[in-house]
Amino acid sequence: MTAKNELCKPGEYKAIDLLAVAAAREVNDGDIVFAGTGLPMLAIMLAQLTNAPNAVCIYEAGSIDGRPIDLPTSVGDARCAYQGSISAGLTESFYGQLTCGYVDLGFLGGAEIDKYGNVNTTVVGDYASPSKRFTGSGGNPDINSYARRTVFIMVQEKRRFKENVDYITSPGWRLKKWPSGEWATRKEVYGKYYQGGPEAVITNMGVFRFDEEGIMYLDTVHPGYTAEQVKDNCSFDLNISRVTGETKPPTYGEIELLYTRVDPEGIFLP
Amino acid sequence: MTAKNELCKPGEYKAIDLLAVAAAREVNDGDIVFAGTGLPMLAIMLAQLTNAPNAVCIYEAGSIDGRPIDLPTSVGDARCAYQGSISAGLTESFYGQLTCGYVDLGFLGGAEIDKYGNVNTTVVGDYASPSKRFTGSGGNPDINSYARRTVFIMVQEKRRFKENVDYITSPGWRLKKWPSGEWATRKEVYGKYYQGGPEAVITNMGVFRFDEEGIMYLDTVHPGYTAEQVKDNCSFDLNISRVTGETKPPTYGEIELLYTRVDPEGIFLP
Amino acid sequence: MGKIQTITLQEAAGLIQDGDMLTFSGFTIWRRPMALVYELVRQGKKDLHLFEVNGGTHTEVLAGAGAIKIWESCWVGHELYGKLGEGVARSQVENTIIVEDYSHAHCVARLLAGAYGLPFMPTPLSMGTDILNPAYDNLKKAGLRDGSNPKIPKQKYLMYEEPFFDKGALVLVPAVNADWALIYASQVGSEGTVRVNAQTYTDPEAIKAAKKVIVIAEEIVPETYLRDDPTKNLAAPYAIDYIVELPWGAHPTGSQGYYDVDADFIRQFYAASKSKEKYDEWAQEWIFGVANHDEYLEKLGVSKLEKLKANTVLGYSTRMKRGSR
Amino acid sequence: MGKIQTITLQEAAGLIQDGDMLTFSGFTIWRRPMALVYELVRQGKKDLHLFEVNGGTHTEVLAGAGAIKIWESCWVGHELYGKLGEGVARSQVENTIIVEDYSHAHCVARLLAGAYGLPFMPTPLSMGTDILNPAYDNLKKAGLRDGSNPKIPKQKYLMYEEPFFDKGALVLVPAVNADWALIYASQVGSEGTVRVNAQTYTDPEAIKAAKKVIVIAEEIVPETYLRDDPTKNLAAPYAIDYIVELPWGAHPTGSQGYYDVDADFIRQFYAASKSKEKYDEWAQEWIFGVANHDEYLEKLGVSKLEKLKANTVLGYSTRMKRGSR
Repeated sequence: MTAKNELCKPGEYKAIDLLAVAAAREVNDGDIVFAGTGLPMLAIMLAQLTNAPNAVCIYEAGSIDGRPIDLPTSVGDARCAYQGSISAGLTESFYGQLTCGYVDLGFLGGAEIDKYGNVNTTVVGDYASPSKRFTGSGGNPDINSYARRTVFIMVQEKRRFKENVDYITSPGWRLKKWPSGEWATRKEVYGKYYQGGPEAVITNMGVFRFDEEGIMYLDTVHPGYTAEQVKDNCSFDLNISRVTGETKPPTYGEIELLYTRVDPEGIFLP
Repeated sequence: MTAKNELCKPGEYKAIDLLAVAAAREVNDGDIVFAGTGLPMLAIMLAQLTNAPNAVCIYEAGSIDGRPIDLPTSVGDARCAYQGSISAGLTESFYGQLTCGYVDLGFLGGAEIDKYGNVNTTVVGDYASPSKRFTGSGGNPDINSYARRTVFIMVQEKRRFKENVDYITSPGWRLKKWPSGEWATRKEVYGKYYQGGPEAVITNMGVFRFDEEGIMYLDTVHPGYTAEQVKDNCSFDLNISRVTGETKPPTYGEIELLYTRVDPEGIFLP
Repeated sequence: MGKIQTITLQEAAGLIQDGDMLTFSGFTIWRRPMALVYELVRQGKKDLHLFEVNGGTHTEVLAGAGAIKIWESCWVGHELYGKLGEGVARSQVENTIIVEDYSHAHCVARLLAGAYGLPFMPTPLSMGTDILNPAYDNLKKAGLRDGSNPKIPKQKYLMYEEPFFDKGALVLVPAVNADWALIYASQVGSEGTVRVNAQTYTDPEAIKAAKKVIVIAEEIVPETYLRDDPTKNLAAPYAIDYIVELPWGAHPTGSQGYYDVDADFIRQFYAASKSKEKYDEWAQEWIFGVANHDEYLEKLGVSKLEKLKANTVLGYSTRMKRGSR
Repeated sequence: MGKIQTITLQEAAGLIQDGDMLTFSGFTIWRRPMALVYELVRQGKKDLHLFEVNGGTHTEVLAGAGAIKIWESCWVGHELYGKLGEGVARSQVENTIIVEDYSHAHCVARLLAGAYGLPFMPTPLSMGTDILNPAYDNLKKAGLRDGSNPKIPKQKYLMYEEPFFDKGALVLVPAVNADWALIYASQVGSEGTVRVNAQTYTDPEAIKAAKKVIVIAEEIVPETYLRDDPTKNLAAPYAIDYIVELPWGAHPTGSQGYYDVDADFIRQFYAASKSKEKYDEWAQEWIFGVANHDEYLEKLGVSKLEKLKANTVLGYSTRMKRGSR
């Protein structure tokens, strides 16, 4: 019999499992987390069962500190509100919770990201005549604007890790000062409204963080990959000089929780 | 036996009864009424039992369309919320109902009034060194700003009907344009936010309305008084040229409702 | 405002004029007034101006039908069951609709301002993003910010520095006051009090901000039942203009306490939404091919509806297969 | 924010420092944290800066004790049971406190801005009144709008013309973020979820806007009971810092579902509040003359408390004589 806190060996877990586990580990106990639809939900629920039992979750559609017993598939899902502390609406979640200042951690996804952590979920190509449109911003930029830390969960592909995103949907560490449009640091743009910003990006290949200049670097590489391979899957010149080692694989206990408690129905985990 | 719709004779009702009845008659059926504490509550409840069965009442503390079975003594009273359509708070009543634009009629009291319908409930004397302080504005000026019509219920005294009030707490028909302080009409001050303004003042001696210039005139005189007597109880030169006659006294039915249904406990009606 | 009228679905859709500005209840694929949206397509409405805090399946039904002229929002898709709003995306790429992008919180702020009778709301969110890029103001580019249309503000937003605390610039976004709020609600009292279960989304704000309000209600219930607990209600009777009683009126979107999202139906619609031809086939089958809502429900069938039905304690379906296990 | 601590009334009052800015739950004579206010007087707090959406009996207890330095609000009195705030009025006339007058809606707007993390809220209400007379800005006259105190905005208000719809000027009022919200709530869950019955007044906004929050709870109840219906709760556990469980903690103000306003008690206090000497006698009897809240309740006596107790269905007392009949 294997101990629950023992680490899985290569081949004993899927890429998505590690994605969820690595993301869950970014949650500090007691964090007030504002989570988006999809993998962020999986990660916060796992965190609550492991390293962050006192973390609470706010869902955009108005569920405050819900305690779902069935995995929600959308932040609007009735499942989010089960045993919630407050059930209200979006005015409460954005104004009454987010800009009110309660949120420690934003847990988000994204289609494309640049080295400053700017995320695009709006269009491919020139906005005036795009070649493709994504879903649009949703609450991604809002949560990312005001959480004290933001973690992105993304798929690692060369075309998704770009030198410049076609459209800055969600704010990273270098932004535009509107209406003039000059580039500025996030602190300059947000001034006294500055709360923090992107802290980590978790992909299927590694964990990325941001340096003092707000530039992304590779922190840990997932087992089975090399730093060079990760760099090859970025369009920008990824800094791999600060890699601290290999990402800790999931434990048997974490995998068990993921498949039996968090997503027993196989909604996100195939 | 007297018919319920027969008018009371002098001596068969008190001054406060007529005040309540005359005020109730200002309510149109279907009006959405925002009512202050005290006699306005009595009047709206009577109106709902007589001429305005479909009038609904909003109370400042957050009761929307309550149907009290016991007379509330304050707009914060739990009695206001009984069988309410919505029970919420002040953000709802001021923003979600009043500036949202639902309110037809503001039903208010006041300590002092001038000929333009400006009401003072703040101080006597110079604001910088007042000789007396009243309660302060409360929601009086807010309700009066945005209701399409406002009715004031007041005690008739020479010192209360003034040429100029010491402090404009609640806005009448001639106001100050701040920060400059120049006098202007209510329409100029409110611009596109203009909704209406003071329509009537009901006292223990008569019913007053406002002319095209926003100046108060006597409309009807309560039985037992003359127009001259009312004029003598005003500090300003009251226009009594437009008096249309005597205020209709209460009916036996109205008095019965007042004492048996509206205020059976004798809270406002001794 | 005024006396509430109980009308039919056909009458309700008939009130909407080509070119009107609409907003909706719900959130992505929850509590959308789908039956009314189908009827708008059936009646061939055109040139609609949509303001939505977020879009969803209903948006795509209208987009596919070519009924939308202006779409102001932040998001459109079908959650897990269709990752893009293909109809809106195609129309934007083909330049057949005007898309005006805001952030989700900006949209909430705009609707809240409209609800509160204010010309704007401030927000410090989503600063520094291309959402605020003046070159990307599509209504301005289309020449529609000249003040001639009172529903289109003269500016998309304004950066404003306040003098109270010198905190620096934040965003002011203009109010939205649509001609119509098309609302799906779970319960409406016999006199018109409105209640929904679980999260309220931006339903109260949509009701308050619109000039006229049509509610498609799952059921009409005794008014006193709703008034026994006024803390749980959304809107007073005088906030509503028209009511249509229509069980399953939100299908295929979900209605907490009544039924869950019909994932398969939305997946199929999503697949169809990827081309004009397939959309038309789909619409032929599910919109034009059924005479009315009753026929639509018959076509769905009892066994499907029973699977979607919510567990009365949990508020969502426990009989529906959701994942791969 | 952070882990909630359950503390005593004495400890709670001990957290408040002279000069701190306070705001309160409740409305005039309903749901005020009276026991805590008494304890503040017992501990001799001074120079308090009060921001109140509206004042009431608790304000007058503090005013009579000379504990208030700045009072920003719109109203003070005891409703039917005492028509003026005599203590505040006397202090203003004698120029021993600084009064800053706003309208009721302005106060709500200021607290809402504070709650929402905004520097200001717009409102079109109470324009043209002397509330906006720049000569009547008492904090400015006292030299306190120089920006040195972050809790005092540099301007009392601003008339602002927006560029979106050209609707003309409306009022912007600055946010309030007090050091402390002193809240009386009917129920607090074992993990900290807060619920009140009936109207919420501005309790949620007061909680959100303050830097730290102390809740005096009528009773602590199982957390799951409150979470069975999250639509009825006011605040999540992380919004609260300290809890004191204290039955009858709002007396003589009323608490819906628990007890009604003690009209006689307030009438007597109101009579006493008309002079410094009488106030001191009253305080000697009811504040300094009782060692703690238990002694205060004993002094009130069972028969009084039983009369005030709310009917459990109606939420207010049906045994109390309210009028002359």
